[in-house]
Amino acid sequence: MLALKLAFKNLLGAGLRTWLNVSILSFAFVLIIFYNGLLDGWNRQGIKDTKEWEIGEGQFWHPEYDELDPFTIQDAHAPLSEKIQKLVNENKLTPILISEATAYPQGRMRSVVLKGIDPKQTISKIPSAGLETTEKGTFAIIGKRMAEATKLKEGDNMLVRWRDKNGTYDAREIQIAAIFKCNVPPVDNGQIYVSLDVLQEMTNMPNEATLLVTSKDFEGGELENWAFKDLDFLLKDFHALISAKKGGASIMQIVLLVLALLAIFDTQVLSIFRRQKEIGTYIAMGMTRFQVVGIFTVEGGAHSILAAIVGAAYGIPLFIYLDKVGITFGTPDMGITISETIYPYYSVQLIIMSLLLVVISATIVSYLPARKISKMKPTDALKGKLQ
Amino acid sequence: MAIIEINNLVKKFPVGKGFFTALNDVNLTFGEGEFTGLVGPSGSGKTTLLNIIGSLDTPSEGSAVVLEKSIAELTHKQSAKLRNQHIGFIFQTYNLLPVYTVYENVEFALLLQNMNGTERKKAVMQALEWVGLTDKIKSKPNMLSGGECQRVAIARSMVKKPQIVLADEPTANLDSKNSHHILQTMEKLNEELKTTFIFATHDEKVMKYMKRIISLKDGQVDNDVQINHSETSNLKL
Amino acid sequence: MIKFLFKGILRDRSRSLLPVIIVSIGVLLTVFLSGYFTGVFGDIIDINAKFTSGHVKIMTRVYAENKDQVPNDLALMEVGELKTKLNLEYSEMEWVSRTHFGGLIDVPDENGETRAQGPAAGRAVDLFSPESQEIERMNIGNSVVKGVIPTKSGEAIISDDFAERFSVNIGDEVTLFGSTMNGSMMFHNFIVSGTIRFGPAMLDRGAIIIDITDAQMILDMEDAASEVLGYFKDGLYDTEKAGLISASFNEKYSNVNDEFSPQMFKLEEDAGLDEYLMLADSMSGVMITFFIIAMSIVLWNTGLLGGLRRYSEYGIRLALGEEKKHIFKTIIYEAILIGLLGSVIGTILGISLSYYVQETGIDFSNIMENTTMMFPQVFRTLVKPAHFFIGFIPGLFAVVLGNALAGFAIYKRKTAQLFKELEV
Amino acid sequence: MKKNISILISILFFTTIGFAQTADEILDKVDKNMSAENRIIESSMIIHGKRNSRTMTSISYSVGDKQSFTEYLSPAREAGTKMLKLENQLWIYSPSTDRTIQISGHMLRQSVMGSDLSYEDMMDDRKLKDVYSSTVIGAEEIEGRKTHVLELTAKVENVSYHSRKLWVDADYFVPMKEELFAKSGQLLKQTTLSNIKKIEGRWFPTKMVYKDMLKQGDGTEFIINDIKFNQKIPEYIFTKAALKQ
Repeated sequence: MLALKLAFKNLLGAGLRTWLNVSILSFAFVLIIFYNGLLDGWNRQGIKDTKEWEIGEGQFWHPEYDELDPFTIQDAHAPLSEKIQKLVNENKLTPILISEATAYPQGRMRSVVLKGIDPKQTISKIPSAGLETTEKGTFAIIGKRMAEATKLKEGDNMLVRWRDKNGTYDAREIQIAAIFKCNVPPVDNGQIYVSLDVLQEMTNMPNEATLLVTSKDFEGGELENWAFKDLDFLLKDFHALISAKKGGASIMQIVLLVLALLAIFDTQVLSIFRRQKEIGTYIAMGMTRFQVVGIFTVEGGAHSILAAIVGAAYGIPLFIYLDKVGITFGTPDMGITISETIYPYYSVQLIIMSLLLVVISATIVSYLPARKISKMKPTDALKGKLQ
Repeated sequence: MAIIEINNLVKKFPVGKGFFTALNDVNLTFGEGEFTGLVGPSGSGKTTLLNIIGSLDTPSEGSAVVLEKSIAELTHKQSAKLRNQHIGFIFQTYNLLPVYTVYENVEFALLLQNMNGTERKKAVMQALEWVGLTDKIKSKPNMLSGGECQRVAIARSMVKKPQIVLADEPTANLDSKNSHHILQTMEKLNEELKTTFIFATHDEKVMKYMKRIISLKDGQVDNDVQINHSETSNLKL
Repeated sequence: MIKFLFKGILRDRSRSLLPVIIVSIGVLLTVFLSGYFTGVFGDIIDINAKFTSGHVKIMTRVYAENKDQVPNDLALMEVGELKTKLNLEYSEMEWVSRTHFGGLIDVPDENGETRAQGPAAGRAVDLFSPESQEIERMNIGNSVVKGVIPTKSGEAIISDDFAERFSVNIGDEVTLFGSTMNGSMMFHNFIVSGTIRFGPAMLDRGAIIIDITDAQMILDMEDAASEVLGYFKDGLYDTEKAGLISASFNEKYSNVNDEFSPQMFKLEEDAGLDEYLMLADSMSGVMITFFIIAMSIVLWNTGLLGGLRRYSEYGIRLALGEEKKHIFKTIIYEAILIGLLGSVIGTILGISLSYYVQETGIDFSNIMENTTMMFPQVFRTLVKPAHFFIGFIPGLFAVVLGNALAGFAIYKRKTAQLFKELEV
Repeated sequence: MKKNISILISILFFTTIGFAQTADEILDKVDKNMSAENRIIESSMIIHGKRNSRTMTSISYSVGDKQSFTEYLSPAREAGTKMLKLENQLWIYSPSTDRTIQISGHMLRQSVMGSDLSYEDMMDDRKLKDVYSSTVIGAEEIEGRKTHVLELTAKVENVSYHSRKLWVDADYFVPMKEELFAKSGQLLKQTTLSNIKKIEGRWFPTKMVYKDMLKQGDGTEFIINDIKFNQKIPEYIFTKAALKQ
């Protein structure tokens, strides 16, 4: 406690130099938290969006289904059992039927995936309600990316050819009822959504589905003949991306920290050089060298505490502001789930970890030059003779 | 009873490839309540002797026993404890801690002893009373004159009521009026508290106050005289 | 005078070495981090460029329209001539051809009959030419899981997932079955020289990589390629230059009425990354600016400290009759020397480190759990010309500024006071 | 190639000469013309690509509608490639790799060598009569020849094309044109048959043009250079071992 008190006295006594160091360190501190917060925010939003749009609280797949292998789609469908139907009616599951198809927008040819979705479902954010219509014809909704890729507008027609359960070709004009905007590329790219019963009729697969999306109300449990894919599985690539981004961020953090620590180190070296007499005096007054090293170490390390305070002073308002307005990234189509606007998320854990990181490293870097003190001869120190 | 016993003390410093002998076969004894000056020209070994007595340095040969402790055999911790509890230092350049107030500078010595708050406050105020600086407790060293700084330094060294105070050229940076003031303060404390004062000085003004003067020359004791001028000093008080 | 000061700096290590080291480190960090930011924010762009879109990409007009079908019958022809022209007219870029192909990878049993089979998503790139940078560019080397990259005709590297799933071992022979550019049936046996995992499951599914010469042979694509990609020789994407080049190329060689005429696309047109590109540019710009400011403060501080620590020396010099103004001048000169020295050393080290990391990347795959993403697993810097001088801002200017501020203190103090400090 | 042949065969099988007016009778007559116990056909297939056209020649042996074996003769790239179809399995052998590859599952739906036919088209060898119920819906004139127009609608489930329209030459009882439709009625493919010749007492179209109507291009031509019926074809030819010979 004494050492800490002395440290702050000394630091504040040093004036400008201290504040320079503190400002750099606080900058590193705020930036580290900000960047990680940004990634956490992205992560949370990405997961939230993916869950809301695509995967719910996990999906049940037909055992044959493999989302990466379009060839499996042909065989991956099964009728909904009574139990499942009941869960669907309770809004705990929503079935999706998938069929491969070829679309001929503007005379070109393009492989697409037809997805049948219940217009009444509320589990996915896909605006399936737009498929509910009394008009004659087959209506579909597509995402913005798909619309751009196929140059289709609302109201446009497109010929789609597919094969039904038995492999019989069928083709018809499908009208785009609506175009939706979604942050989750797999929900958009190459996907055409039609009403579930329409696709069931088109493919001659009454009451069948390829996968079932669970809602928050789903209590868990197995469904016979369906394979449950949990969130970890479904979000694997996304998690990997985020953890990779964090890896990338760690370099930045290290460099920023090194920068700030460089300033502290430099200050320490000089203050030990300039304050030899003070060191001698401490010893003359009966402090052990170890105690003196301690004072200087704590003094250097205390930069980090001041930095945390200063950082908090401008960081907290900044973070609150950013949390309100978010950070807009435009709408990059990177094949990655990323919101147009990311709201950074600062967890207590993140803040504590960053604080610890900064404090511990600042203390270590302060200790290094302070070790020199223990080798000083007090008589020389008193004279200020050391070089 | 002797509180400092120095026998055949030799101190050598490496210089280039050889040695410089700062102290050569010094034999001295100091008793309780002494008010002694070490005099001699620059380089005669005064500061070295003080440093050894203060356990800031160690003998090359011979022994220095301070308060029954052999300086040569003390660990860092023990010597720190010795200084902290029993020895006060006063320096030519005061060596006050610049970022602390007068009060804090004095208090510092007691903080190291873990003295409790009320006692500490009492002791600090008392020490500042001794040196007549109770009105400046909130000042920082850079707001004080040289004499005032040195008085803070005296208060700092005395606040823990040490048995020995070692003063290295305490008046070298002071004008004559301030020098006298300082010396009178120390003389008074010497008498009241029976603290042993050892000065290293070549200041004539200081010598006038000394009760014993030891002359050093080339690291050896040249002369060691007891002086009785109590009348004059009493007059000056 | 400078020579005299220089001697002083060199001889008095405590005064020169530490500041120079600190300035060097500071400059190094500045240069490195600038490169790093450019690299990290550009990673998606960069990966896209390297893997798919090039900095610019030439396809036939009709191939471009149908590119998701991998329609090799619509591939570019007379690629040799095209590349010769490109090398001549757009020599600032390196031109490489690549071919994509589909088909089946068929794994035989001991009778040479189908044991297992899966769809192939093939890429043919220049693996064999000694001057080819494709392996590097596509990060093939680092993505190899088992075995090695093909070194001779008839070897292929296949998806590790595929190999695992169908227990294909290194050295096994698999048959690639597909169709040639002309639509003929194509069969070719390849020795599996290694297995690869890029990361994203989409990329790895059915991946097979062969040399472009093998592809030309087996796909009947002599002098033809799906696409010709252009990469700026310095490795850095410059959207303006790419725009100019593609405009000029299309003006000359592309014909709206000839669907087989080549058409050049710049990166963001091909990859749909316009907005991200802008974003990445501004993000890295902001980060670098912040960082330079921070580094300047640090080094300014260093300069300030360097000046402060020499008060007693100034005292002596004043005593010797040197003028304050002259002392101040020498402080500045020394600062310039130290700043220059530190900046040069730091820049050299920083650029070297950046180049090293640009070439090899910092591989996080070992310390990150769950890493399956190809790109951010290995972090790279990107060295741009600006990085050669960027370090001088904190390294030179900030150091001089700090020293100057410290030097002003000399004016503030009375000669006598400085003098006193010298008798310590 | 083989699939082309299969399609061809399937069409051929079901067209026989006859004078009856009912659809079944017409189909029977068509069958008599087109199908045989066994057959050896030498043919050329011309695939019109976007850029160029390619001709492949092959010889194919078939017995009944379950077994067929095709060897490609040219161009050089394809020469020696053999294809064996047994029931609904298909193998391709390539001499350059000495490998026998089974074509299965989803691969069967892929277009064969850029042609307008899929492997599956080639594979489907069921008789039209077994799969479709037919009605005569009229008479039309095509290139100056009178034809019966038949509409065929699938009566079983696992067919690729829900319905077909068949134009049968009223004199020769050989199909001249066929259209394949999706369930919705969308036209998907079209076949035209011509160059009808009399071979071993039957009328037989020696040129067929297949066209995927949703795809751009000029379609795929299939020309019979030589056809022999009722030949002795050794059994071993329809084994996987024969592929390697």
